[in-house]
Amino acid sequence: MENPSVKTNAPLRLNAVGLSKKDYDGAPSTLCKGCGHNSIASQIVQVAYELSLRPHEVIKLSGIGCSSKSPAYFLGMSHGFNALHGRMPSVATGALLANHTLKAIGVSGDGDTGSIGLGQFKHLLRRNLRMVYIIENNGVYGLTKGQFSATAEEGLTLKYAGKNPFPPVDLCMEAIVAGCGFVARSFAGDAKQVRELLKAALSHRGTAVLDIISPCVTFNNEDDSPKSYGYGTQHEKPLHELGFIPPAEEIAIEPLEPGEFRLVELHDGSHIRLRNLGPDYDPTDRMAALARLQQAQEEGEFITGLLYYNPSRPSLAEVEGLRTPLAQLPPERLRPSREQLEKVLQTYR
Amino acid sequence: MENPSVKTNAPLRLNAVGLSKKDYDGAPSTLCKGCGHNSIASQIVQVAYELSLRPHEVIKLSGIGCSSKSPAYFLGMSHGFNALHGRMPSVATGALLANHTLKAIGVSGDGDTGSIGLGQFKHLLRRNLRMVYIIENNGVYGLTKGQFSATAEEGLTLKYAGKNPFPPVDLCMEAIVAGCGFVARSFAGDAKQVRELLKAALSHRGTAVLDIISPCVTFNNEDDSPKSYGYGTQHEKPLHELGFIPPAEEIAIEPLEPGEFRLVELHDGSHIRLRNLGPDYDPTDRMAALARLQQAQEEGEFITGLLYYNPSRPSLAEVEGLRTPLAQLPPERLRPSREQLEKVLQTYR
Amino acid sequence: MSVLERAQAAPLAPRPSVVNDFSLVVATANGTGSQTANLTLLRSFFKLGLPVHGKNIFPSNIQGLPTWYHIRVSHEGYIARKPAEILVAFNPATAPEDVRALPAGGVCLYHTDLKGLPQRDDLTYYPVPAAELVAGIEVPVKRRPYLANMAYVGVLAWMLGLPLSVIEGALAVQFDHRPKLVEDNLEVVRRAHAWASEHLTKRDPYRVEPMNKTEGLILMTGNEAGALGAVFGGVSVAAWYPITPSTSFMDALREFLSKLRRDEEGHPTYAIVQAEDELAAAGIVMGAGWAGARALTATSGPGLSLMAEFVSYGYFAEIPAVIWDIQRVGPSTGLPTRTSQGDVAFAYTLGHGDTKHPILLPSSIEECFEFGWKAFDLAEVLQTPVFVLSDLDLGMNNWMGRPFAYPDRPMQRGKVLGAEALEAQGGFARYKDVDGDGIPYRTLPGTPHPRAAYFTRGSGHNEEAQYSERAEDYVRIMARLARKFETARRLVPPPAVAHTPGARLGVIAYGTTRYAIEEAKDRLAQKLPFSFLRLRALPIGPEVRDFVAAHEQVCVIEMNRDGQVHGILRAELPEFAPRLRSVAYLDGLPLTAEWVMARLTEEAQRPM
Amino acid sequence: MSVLERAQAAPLAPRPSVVNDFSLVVATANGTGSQTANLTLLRSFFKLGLPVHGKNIFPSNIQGLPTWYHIRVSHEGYIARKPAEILVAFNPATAPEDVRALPAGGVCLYHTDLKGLPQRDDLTYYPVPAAELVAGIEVPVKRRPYLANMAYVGVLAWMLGLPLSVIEGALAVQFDHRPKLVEDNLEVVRRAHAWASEHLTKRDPYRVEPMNKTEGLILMTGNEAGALGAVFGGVSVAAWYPITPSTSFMDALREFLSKLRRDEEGHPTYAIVQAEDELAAAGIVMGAGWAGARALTATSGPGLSLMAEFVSYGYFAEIPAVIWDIQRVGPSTGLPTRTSQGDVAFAYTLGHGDTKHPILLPSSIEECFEFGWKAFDLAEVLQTPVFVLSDLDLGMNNWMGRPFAYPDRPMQRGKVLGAEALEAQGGFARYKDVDGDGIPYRTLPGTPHPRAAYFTRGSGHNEEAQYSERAEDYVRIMARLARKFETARRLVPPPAVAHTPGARLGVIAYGTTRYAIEEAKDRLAQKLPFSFLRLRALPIGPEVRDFVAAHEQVCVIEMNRDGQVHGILRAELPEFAPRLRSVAYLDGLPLTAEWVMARLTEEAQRPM
Ligand SMILES: Cc1ncc(C[n+]2csc(CCOP(=O)(O)OP(=O)(O)O)c2C)c(N)n1
Ligand SMILES: Cc1ncc(C[n+]2csc(CCOP(=O)(O)OP(=O)(O)O)c2C)c(N)n1
Ligand code: SF4
Ligand code: SF4
Ligand SMILES: [Mg+2]
Ligand SMILES: [Mg+2]
Repeated sequence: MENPSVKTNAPLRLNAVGLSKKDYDGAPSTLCKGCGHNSIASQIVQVAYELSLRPHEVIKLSGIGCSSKSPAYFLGMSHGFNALHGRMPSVATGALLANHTLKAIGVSGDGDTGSIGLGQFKHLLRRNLRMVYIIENNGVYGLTKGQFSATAEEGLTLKYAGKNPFPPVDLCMEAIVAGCGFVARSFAGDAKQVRELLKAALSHRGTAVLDIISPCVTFNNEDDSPKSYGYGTQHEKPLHELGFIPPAEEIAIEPLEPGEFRLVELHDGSHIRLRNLGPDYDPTDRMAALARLQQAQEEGEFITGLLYYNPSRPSLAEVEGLRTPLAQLPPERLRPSREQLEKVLQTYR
Repeated sequence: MENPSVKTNAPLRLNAVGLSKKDYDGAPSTLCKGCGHNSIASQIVQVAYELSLRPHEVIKLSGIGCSSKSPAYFLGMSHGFNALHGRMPSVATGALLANHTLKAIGVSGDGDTGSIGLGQFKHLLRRNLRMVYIIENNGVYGLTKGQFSATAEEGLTLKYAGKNPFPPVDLCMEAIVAGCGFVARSFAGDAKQVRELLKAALSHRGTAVLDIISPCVTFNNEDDSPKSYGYGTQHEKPLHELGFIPPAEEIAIEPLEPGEFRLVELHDGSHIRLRNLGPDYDPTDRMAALARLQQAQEEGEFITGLLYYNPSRPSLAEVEGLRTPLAQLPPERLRPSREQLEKVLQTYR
Repeated sequence: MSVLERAQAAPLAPRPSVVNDFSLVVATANGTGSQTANLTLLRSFFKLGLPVHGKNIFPSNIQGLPTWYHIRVSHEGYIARKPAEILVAFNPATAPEDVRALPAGGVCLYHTDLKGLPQRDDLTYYPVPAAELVAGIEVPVKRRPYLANMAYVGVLAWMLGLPLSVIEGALAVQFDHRPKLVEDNLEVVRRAHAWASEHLTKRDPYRVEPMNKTEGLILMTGNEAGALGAVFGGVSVAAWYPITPSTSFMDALREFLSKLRRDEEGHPTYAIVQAEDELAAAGIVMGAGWAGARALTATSGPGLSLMAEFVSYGYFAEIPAVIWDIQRVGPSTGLPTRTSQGDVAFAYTLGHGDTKHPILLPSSIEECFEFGWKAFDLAEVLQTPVFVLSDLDLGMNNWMGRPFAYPDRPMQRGKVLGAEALEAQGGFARYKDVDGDGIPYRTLPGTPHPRAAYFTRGSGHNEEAQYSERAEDYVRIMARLARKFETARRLVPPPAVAHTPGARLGVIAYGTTRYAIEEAKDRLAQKLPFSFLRLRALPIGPEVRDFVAAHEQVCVIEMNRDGQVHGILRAELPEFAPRLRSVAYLDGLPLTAEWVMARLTEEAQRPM
Repeated sequence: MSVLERAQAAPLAPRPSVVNDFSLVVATANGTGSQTANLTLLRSFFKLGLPVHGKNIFPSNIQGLPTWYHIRVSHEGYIARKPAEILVAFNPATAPEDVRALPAGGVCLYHTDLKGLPQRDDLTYYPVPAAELVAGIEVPVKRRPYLANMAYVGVLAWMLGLPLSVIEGALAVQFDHRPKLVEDNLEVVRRAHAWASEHLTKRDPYRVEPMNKTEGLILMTGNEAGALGAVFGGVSVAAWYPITPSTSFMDALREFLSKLRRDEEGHPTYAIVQAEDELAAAGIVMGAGWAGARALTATSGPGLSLMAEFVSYGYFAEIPAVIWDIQRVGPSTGLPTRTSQGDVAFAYTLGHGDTKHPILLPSSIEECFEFGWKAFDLAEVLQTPVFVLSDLDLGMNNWMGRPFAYPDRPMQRGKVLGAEALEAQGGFARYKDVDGDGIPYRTLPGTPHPRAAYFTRGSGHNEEAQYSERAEDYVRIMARLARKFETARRLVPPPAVAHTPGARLGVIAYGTTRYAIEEAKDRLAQKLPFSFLRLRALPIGPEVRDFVAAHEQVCVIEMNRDGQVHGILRAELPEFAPRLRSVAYLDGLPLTAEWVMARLTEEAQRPM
């Protein structure tokens, strides 16, 4: 069982739309054992079940990467679109223009969003397309085997990639500056917070960005100790594939209390510093959110929780004035009449 | 004469490298009369002359757009590279890796940088390539005739483009968040400030971004009055080209004093609100710069001056540890020896 | 007025009048407002019943560079480009060259402010004192140069015998019947006409007479026609990034949609998005097509390059999409305001890996309209990206045409399974060839059935749309896609064939080269008779093979450097490859009948 | 151990031994560390002097999906893929299918934990109790499964008679002579060998004997060889975006450069940038090439699509650039870890408008190295983007090869004018054909001369590099570019031709299909003799025409669906189009000699 945090649910209890939790499962994951992305997929399943989402009203979208494979691993009864690397935002835009009544859950990676896809990401936010946009952020390119992504910490040293000389792109800051009205950060292992944020995100009016730290058990690994996977491969000539990936468990932590600080140990023995936003944090102040992010960056920790919230901007579908989903218009509403053609042509004589 | 602000210079006085101001001219501009971009080109010529730049040590780069045509209109004795739409940053990166001792002046537009080129722009700043990056910002796509660019004000109504429903991308905010260490805003008509900022930018260690408001006399035109160009075209069927563009002068204003606020009238009678950053503004505080920009946005005005300055980050060439320009390495330093090949092959036996 | 006097002194042999048959060019700088005057002229000839066509040869900037507006009037109905016989010289920068380019016997109307115009004995010169003629009109000073263009309209009207009432009618259309604007402009025309009648003596042979050859016809640009066709094809999502010469396609689309596609309460039943670039535009179209809306984008060469990755996706994941490429001159930024057929081969197999795409090749506004709606049927029936390759000449210029035929069949939405069908058949396999035509079934997101969902991906998949790296699965999917392309071969519009009995020479072409070829065909009817097959789509069907088989030599005429369709035909018709000759040329200007005649004559003389 | 017992009971006719001639596949899941064991095996055979080659058929994920490592040992030197005769079944997910795929007489070594293995009477089964064999070794528990792979190495050593000393040598190379790692691994091998000797009885015919066929040879991947070639070609700027299977090219490049290209003080004389995407990678290469550095990028299909716009720019603005495309299976994301030759046609004319690019087609590590440096000479001499199209099979697998020949000529930097030359000739025209070969002169930024500068653009320009929309200027530039491509035709590496006297059949191919074809050629020498022309580059030269002319039928064999090069050859050799047959197939796996033989035999029987 991959999802320790959801073990407690009796699998066959039915929700309000008559579905069991199993009905929200996807195909078996082909990600590494212990990958943070799997934890997130589990929480999506759990939340969809708890919220009694109708699977056919949901679409799942992604780019390319380990993270972007995830949509295959949840909500098997929802349509899915595994797009091109970095281009999920545009595909989502098209899909939701065609049918703006669908609930869209997008899953991307830090490479997918922060490198090749940064432009589309920013413009998606500018248009405020109504969707949940999850970034499974591990600071590396998992699928292409361990290069730094644009969110990697400056100065971080990884075995494959060497030392990262560039400052990280903070995708929460980017989202806030781009005008996003729902920006949150969490940690894949904090199942409870991930679920709470997912639920809130699903009811947001526009794009809701969840930047979820999701450790890559395989590559985000700076430890040279024998207990890291590196032991077997570091001294070998480059191989096609990572020689050996020791089995690992997904990291699960006790939920952080509001305001709590915690040092969480990752698979390789390194630590990540998490701080839950305090109860007195005001997520409606854009500048304060940016300042808080900068402070956290300076202090080398990640703040988790809802960083910025502002539901005032209309979504793209609202701006476009859409009513009946365009994909459901009957032929007679799609093709104007013979008379209308005549009338138009009249003005060209 | 297109450049009213430089009329006072005796054309044949020679500078420290023995060149007259004319030696820094480019080809005659093919932009519209009165276009703000022409004013900026003039100031580049002036500054290059005043700083006694050696033209062969300068390269000019651009993307595609009216703005991006500018490099043809200044510094005719410098190599120029008019790249693809939105892709000047990558070309500049390559050119300056090949020869990091060149001084690079890049000219882009708001569409070129803020729409198609946003990703490259952000990643350029992340790498901190040493160059001056000028955005000739008019809020529209000039060359393709008047569509809104991503920097257009929300709610702005233009004759061609209708009403803009999306919030503007503030390229200065974007630059600051991306880690840029030199971010300034100015107004094309404020020749003195443009020159001062250009000079400072040329000596910055990394990327220096100048976001210069540069009114498009032809399309940034929301006035329906007969004195606007719209008179002749608004009621016509769409044509290939803009029917008629009345001759106009480039806007030139008296330089704003530190802290001064000014309402400047544009060609069509609309106004732009400029505020020069006060003498007590501290450009080294990143968050304060963001807050100041947000405040200006809320107040519907543009603040001009050096918004953010932080020379601490090394440039890309420094990070890469470059010494002799790579393009100037002699063959014997490019091709390792026969013995070195032998030695490498030895390890593959 | 020294020019005038000298020109008057030139000895010109008296010539018979030339009625309704001339080509005229107005040379100005852009941004001077001459387009209004030019379109007024075009429309006047049209209203007079003369077959006419206008081409704008304009620069890639906004103000101040040379622009030439070509008008061809031909009682025989020929509308291909023809070098000008009558010149309106209003641009000092090009006037010398423009005058030199006139043929003997030509006419030059010139702005009296022009200095140093070349003097030729074999031309007729008429001055146009434009500035003086607008001097008294009540408009702001700044707008005078704009109105001044109407002065040449007036002088031309005098010269050609074009009735002022016709011009008035044209101006009314041009200015959407706004009295003040019509009046201001007409006033200048009148003054110019009066001035010319008084001061000038007609010494040239050209004149117009009413005909009835445009009755019932319309005058429209190809981009407008294509956009209108798309509207009648039910387009619901459009995404694009501005690029010349596709921009006016989207402008027209927006305009038509806003009029024709609103619900009872006035809400739009469509969405148009100006994307941040062409990659995003392509992605939006893919997403929308996948979700069941008819979606299109319009672009030109550079945008096409940027869409390559998504098109490869659309091919493999089988997503309907319509992509208009209004071709301009490449490579790269090239000549953005000049016409070409330079993207055909690139579009045909756009994207990495083995890909093939149907391409529609309109040659007229009628076909722009027709392909405008048919492209959606094809895309949805075939579940694949479909290209429409127009060009700048067709897209941005005004062409005569018959009023468009209303679509003659209901929309074909292809194999889409709804909840009932799924219930009945107990599910479906997204990528399975159930019917043997290579076309699988799909469902739309939102379909209320537990077995409706499937997973779309650009990576390897089996017939059940599951991820697969198995060689057999890949081969099966790819073989089916190849089969689907054979189905496309049968579904795309067949070529238009004009067989000339006994002709040994055949010509194959597509798009707007047809006009020069059709004119050449008539003119060569005796000397070098040839048959003409006009491709209206790729892939080719059996008609093309038959045509090639029936002729000893077949010249493929196209407006690109490398003979792109010629290359495709050679590869697809290997048994006839030796007889397929490439007659390709691209300089950014539409072909002339003269060029076609010369080149065909040359080819016919070359040994087989 | 029920499997074992039952297998032992099977009646297997005694067979003569098969020495140094077998194919072996190790089936595991990825992420289990089997690659070390597999490479150790490969290297052991190599060190024993046997012609050998290994192919990894791996999945597009990181952990847990099926991986097959194929090793072919052939005393005759054949290294094409051949279906496995010996299977090491270590992956429960695929074991049933893997076993079923074995030919009669095959051998199956299986992990003793496997359940439900199919029982076949015609196979020999040997168990490998991997878990037990590592039980006592002193390593962390988590690493046991990793070491366990060495168990099958030990059992195979026993079975084949592979000396342990040879394995020790291979392990030393594999682990860069780290004693502890070598020892840990060797210990498992030893134990497994001892266990097998004690418990198993050899009943299969396969064994190895030392030879001297690999003496002096090296073993390297194509990506390493290409990267090394680039280093000896003087590469100074490299930019890329990670994508399988090109990533290991850049990894190797970084490694080689950091060793071979530092100045006296240890500073790098090169720069490598991981770009944000392939558009940026292409832009960086263009900028660097323009500024005078030898620059390259490496990518695969999706990246190639994204580079289309820049490549069109590079063609038109004439900028040297080297682009390696390590081909994987498209369209779209396709099968990212499978091999193909599916991008050739796309690359050949990549970009909108009329474009053509030289393409080098390496087939071996020697050619990867050679083209690695030659590509730069070509790119700078021709001032244009040059492609090297390798593939996943060549790029990521280890191949035997002769030690690379040091470049046999000084670097050719092309027509670059320095300050002195400019002074002497008083300037230059950037885009003028001075020498008649279509190649103009250029200057580099930073050249200290007032007339050095010129303006580079993708828009229309004249010979002086000034902006121009004039038809004549455009035609002149484009005609010169076409001429330049004819020069390229003469400069690219000529094909390798093996004429078989009297053969009526000719085969044309390129890249890694050569191995299956060469094997097929030998085997068909009597039944269906054929000549073989291996293209090493596009465009083709006169040798190809001569070859086609000399054979009645010519089959173009390639690993794609649509016969891409076949299409190019038909279009370029129209007079011979009818005799050019396409023999194309792509399923992601390298071709086998059997397939080639079957297909050629089939084609030879089809009427012309
Ligand atoms: C156009 C293109 N370029 C490159 C790739 C190769 N590629 C696949 S996934 C990936 C990076 C994924 O990183 P990230 O988004 O962080 O996802 P992760 O695997 O870390 O979850 C890359 C570069 C691709 N598929 N397409
Ligand atoms: C790939 C591509 N798409 C579209 C275009 C068309 N295009 C040329 S300039 C331009 C916009 C320019 O706007 P901006 O950068 O703001 O410059 P301005 O003209 O306003 O100075 C566009 C869309 C192009 N050249 N290339
Ligand atoms: S490589 Fe990293 S990101 Fe990819 S599946 Fe494995 S643990 Fe997850
Ligand atoms: S259109 Fe606008 S931006 Fe372009 S040149 Fe004219 S004034 Fe300048
Ligand atoms: Mg990642
Ligand atoms: Mg602009």
